[in-house]
Amino acid sequence: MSQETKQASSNGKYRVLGTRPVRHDGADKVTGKAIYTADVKAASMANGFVLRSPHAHARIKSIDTSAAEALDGVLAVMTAEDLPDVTDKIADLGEGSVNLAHLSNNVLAQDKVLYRGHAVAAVAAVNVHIAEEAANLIKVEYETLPSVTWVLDAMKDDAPLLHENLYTSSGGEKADTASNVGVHLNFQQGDLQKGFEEADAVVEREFKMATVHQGYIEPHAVVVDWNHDGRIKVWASTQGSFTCRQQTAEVLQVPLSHVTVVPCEIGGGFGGKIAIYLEPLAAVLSRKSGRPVQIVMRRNDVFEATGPTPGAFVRVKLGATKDGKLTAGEAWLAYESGAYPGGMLGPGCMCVFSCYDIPNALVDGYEVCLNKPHIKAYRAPGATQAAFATESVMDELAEKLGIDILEFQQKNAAKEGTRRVDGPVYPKVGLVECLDAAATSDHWNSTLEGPHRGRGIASGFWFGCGLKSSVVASVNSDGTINLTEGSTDIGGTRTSIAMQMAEVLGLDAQDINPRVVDTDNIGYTDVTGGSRTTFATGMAAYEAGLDLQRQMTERAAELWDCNSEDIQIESGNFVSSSQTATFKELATELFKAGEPLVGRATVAPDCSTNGFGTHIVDVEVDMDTGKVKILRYTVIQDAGKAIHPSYVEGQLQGGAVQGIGWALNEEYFFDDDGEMRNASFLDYRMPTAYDLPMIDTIIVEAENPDHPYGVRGVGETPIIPPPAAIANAICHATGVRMEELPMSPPRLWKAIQQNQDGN
Amino acid sequence: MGTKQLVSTTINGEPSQFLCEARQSLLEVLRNETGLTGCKEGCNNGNCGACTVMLDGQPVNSCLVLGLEVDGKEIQTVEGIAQENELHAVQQCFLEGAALQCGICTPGFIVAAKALLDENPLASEEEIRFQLAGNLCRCTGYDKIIRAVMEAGKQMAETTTS
Amino acid sequence: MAIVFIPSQLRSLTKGIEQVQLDVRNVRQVIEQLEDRFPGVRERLCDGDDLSPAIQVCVGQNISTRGMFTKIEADHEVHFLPAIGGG
Amino acid sequence: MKDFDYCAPDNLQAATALLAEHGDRARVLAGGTDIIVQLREGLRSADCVVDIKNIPELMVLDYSSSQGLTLGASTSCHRVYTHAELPTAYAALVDASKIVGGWQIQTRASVGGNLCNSSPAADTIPALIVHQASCQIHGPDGSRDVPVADFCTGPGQNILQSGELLVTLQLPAPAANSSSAYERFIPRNEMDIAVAGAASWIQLDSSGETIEDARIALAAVAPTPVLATEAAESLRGKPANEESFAAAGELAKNVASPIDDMRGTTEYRVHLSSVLTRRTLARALARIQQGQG
Repeated sequence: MSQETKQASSNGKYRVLGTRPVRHDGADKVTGKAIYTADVKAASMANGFVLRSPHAHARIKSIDTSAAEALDGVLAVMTAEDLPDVTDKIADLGEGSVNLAHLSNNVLAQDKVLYRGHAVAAVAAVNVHIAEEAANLIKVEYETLPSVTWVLDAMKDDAPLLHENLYTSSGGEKADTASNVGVHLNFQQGDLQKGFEEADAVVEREFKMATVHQGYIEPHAVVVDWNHDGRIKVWASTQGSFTCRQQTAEVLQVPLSHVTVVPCEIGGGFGGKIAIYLEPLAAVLSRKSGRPVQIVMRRNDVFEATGPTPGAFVRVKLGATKDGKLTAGEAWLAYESGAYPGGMLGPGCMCVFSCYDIPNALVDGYEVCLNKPHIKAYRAPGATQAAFATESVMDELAEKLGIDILEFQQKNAAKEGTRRVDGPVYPKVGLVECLDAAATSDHWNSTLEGPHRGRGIASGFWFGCGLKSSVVASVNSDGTINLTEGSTDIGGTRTSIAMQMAEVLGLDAQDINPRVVDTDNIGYTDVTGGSRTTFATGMAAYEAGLDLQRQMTERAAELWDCNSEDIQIESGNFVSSSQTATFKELATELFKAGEPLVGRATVAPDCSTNGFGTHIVDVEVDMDTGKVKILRYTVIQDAGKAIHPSYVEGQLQGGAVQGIGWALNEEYFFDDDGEMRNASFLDYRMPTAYDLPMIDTIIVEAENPDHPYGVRGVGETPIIPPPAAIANAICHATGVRMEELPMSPPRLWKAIQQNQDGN
Repeated sequence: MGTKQLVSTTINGEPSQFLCEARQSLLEVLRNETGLTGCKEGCNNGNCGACTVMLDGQPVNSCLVLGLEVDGKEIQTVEGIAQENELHAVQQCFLEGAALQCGICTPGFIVAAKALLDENPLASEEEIRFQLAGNLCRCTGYDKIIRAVMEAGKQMAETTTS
Repeated sequence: MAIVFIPSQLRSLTKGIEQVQLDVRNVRQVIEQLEDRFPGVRERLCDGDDLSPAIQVCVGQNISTRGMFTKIEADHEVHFLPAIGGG
Repeated sequence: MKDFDYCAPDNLQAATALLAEHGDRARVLAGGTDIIVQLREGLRSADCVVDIKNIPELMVLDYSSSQGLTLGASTSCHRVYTHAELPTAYAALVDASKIVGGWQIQTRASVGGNLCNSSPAADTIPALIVHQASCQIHGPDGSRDVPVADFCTGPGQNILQSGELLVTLQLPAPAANSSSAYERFIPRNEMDIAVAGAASWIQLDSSGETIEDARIALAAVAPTPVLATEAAESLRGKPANEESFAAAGELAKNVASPIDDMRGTTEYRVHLSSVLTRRTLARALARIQQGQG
């Protein structure tokens, strides 16, 4: 087994932060008691099934549901006609926004289906088998249309047009002819021509990346009860109960206060469980049948109709002087957005050069509709594709200049004061610290021997956001606390949030009882996404702790007959000249002496948490088959402050392994008719335990000035460097520089053959 | 509608009877007829292991077993692994080792890992990775799962030898 | 005075000017003053009375969630960036 | 999925009677790891599913070094690879049984079921072929024996007639100085369908230096598993070394006529058939030399 995991900084100044308590919801999850949405059972609950398009692009000429309605056991059947007609309204979902007409259309196709798997009708029956039988009795007449599934093809003038009314927006200026290109972005900095003239070496390459899926193990699921008083209760598998509530209400055109979303335990999301798919269907079926309706997506439908994240084409050109200073960078990106406009091009363009100080730069980006599911976020959405290109070119440029790649990165690393090509200047960030930690790591300093083995390194950046969070802390008579919050817990955030409240109040993590509650029982809270939950909801928990201390100080002053100014808080204890009490002691006293104590806080921090990471990987390539073995892997990342190191490590390891899957095997494989041929876990090929070594982690702690404990978001950055790090390692093992993801065995073997023929 | 037949079986040591149609999988009847929702549906075609249960002492994907097949057989699910007031070593090590994030794959891993360690508590990292390849996890990258299983095996070996 | 950076795709409206110094207290005033000097800017950046959902504003070093109401201090930089959806 | 009748007869006659009665509307359920998925996904349909795991003959696993192996058609892969003697007696079959799906699949999936599913990519079929296994088939008109090599007729198709049931597989006793190996290529290390597969069996002469006899069979490079006869014959009398194995690998390509699909290109699969042939021959030799022959 490989080396034990390390944590860079000491933990001296905290009692609770940096320790590794057992998560509050842990026992439920190892005994099978935790309730996920598919586990919800409501009285007389019916089961739904969704009929989906067998075509990638077609006009719906007619839908005949009569045979389905006639089947014994069927309770309700619906088509798009049962959904209200929503205007071209944009709904702000906190993290990102969505065009409601597109959202409604994606939930259930109206006149056209835009991808294979696009929902066209839904059935509720007494059990799921009858619902499926009934759905198969629905007759849909299609007029098939030509389809397109590769981004560069979809940009051509003669490409099949998905939306007759889509006009390219260039910085808000609309094009005058319709096309599949929804957005054109452009960033410029300095003087590009001058920059390349100053360069002693220039490298330019083009890269292709396949569409990939988030791959959460829990299929999308929902239970909806449309009550007879018009109130709608939704049990959902969602990253954000409030955004789920808003989308559901907007698509159904009902008031927000009529919809309650109960966030169940959620079996993974990674960005793919922010948009709604099934909620309005189950709702309408519930209204029509008068029963609660549960719908659980089939796995192949999860692949064919949800997610994925963009396939892309990226060209990157970098120039540097012989002493290793980058002088210019140029990038051209084309990202697919799937069936509808609105994808991940923005962050792709903002991240393509975000790790480096590049004085002269030009970034041009295009976002393109084609016949695939509408693109969704996937862990640092858009950044991985961009980094694959840039970090590959960086490695090649370092080779060309004869400079060590790590030294080359260190020379040009973004730091406080560096201006990104999209404009903003970085505050204190931790890339330099990550690179220094890499330089001194056991891994980087170990020797790698043996034939066809190579080592690669790459870095990545993700913004991490703040957004809105609310928490309420009710103090019990024994001084323990019930902490209610709105952030769905996908990976241990109940605990990382509770620990921040425990720290400020001088309590233990187990003294706090964190509960994720429904949208009727807590203030607005944005999605568990954008690497924000431990940062922002944790900040709210800290603030709620301060709120309690303020209230208790006032009350203690009465109790102790002194001025509240004379009471100091020292490591959670309340101290006056004559008295000292711990939080628990004082809370117990105050419970006897009057009003119950309830603390609250809402936050909306305006900042990015700026997460940088650097990955090192050793590979061995089977030259006969093109198969890559990961021999050793180390993730180095700036966490600002690791609240619960085990779960920080878990984020780094999990993200890295998703990146490894993306690099080596994962891809949407389409046939000529736009049908996905590998819509199963068997053929989509996510990594299994047997494909991997241990994933070492080094947590760097360059404190975030915008958080009381210095926390940075960590969830997303770890998926960014792996494809480039692995590509660089493969190049050093074989001499072949891969320009396409995934670097699957047939593809790598072919490239090795061509390279050998070339020599 | 399909006709239902009575199935008599033993689940987690207790005699249990349920009615089911021929087309219903063991996964479906465990979840819908007996209320044991600990086994999860991840793919419903045998590729993810989230629905792993023990059938007559062998791990199976319950989505690939018909409910009617288990008449007269013994089933153990994740709900039957903990003792009255004590978690099994595998469960405890998963908690202490932070070997779960979203937790949807955890029941399948717990059942498969226990089965593996009951046969071979001191299995090597390589053996554990091979034996658990039928259980997919998308959150953890497996590192902490493998460490937790190895630690649990160590503890199980100690308690059996002492 | 705050330094407002003109997005490259709007520089056709500013005759190539890349940044302007404005005496402003919030983003709404930025939009108003830009529109006065460079007619057409508002339409490109805004959707009705709000910033366009495709746009987020960065003031100083912080991406803001407060849109038009975002406060601006002297010497702050103001950037208009594409909106982001995260995972 | 549509509902169906489920029957679990406890004797051959009852089973074949049911199969005859329902004809192609009947489906046999052994481990269920293929048929349940196919029924659920609408790739096959049935009015009657006949569970054959209660029939004693189909659950036997009877081995003796003199008589060879009698393997009931429903015996699980797990029972095969956990058997004390089979790993040395029938190494290729054990190699293959170990990698049919994951552990949870192997406890249910049977070698007979893998054969009757008749996928071109089936892992156990090339192994059965190089072990010269034969099928004992029971039907309305009595029993017949057919070599496994002649069993499959196309993707998902085989020689079983309506009402017929595969009862046992008979593997002849292992010959002296011989061993075998099966390897497949998959992009992952487990849980995958073979892009290509090869089973090799070799027997050395008394000197232990020269190849006396060899058999090679390939998976996933043709509509059915195929014998690479030319490649195998080329080894007779040759020294047992990498050079001979590489030459045989090249000849093995001649029987490969694979399709292009998401699992691999034609060119790649043809190439893999030589690589896997070479590697399995080398592994079989190593096993003989380690006294596992």
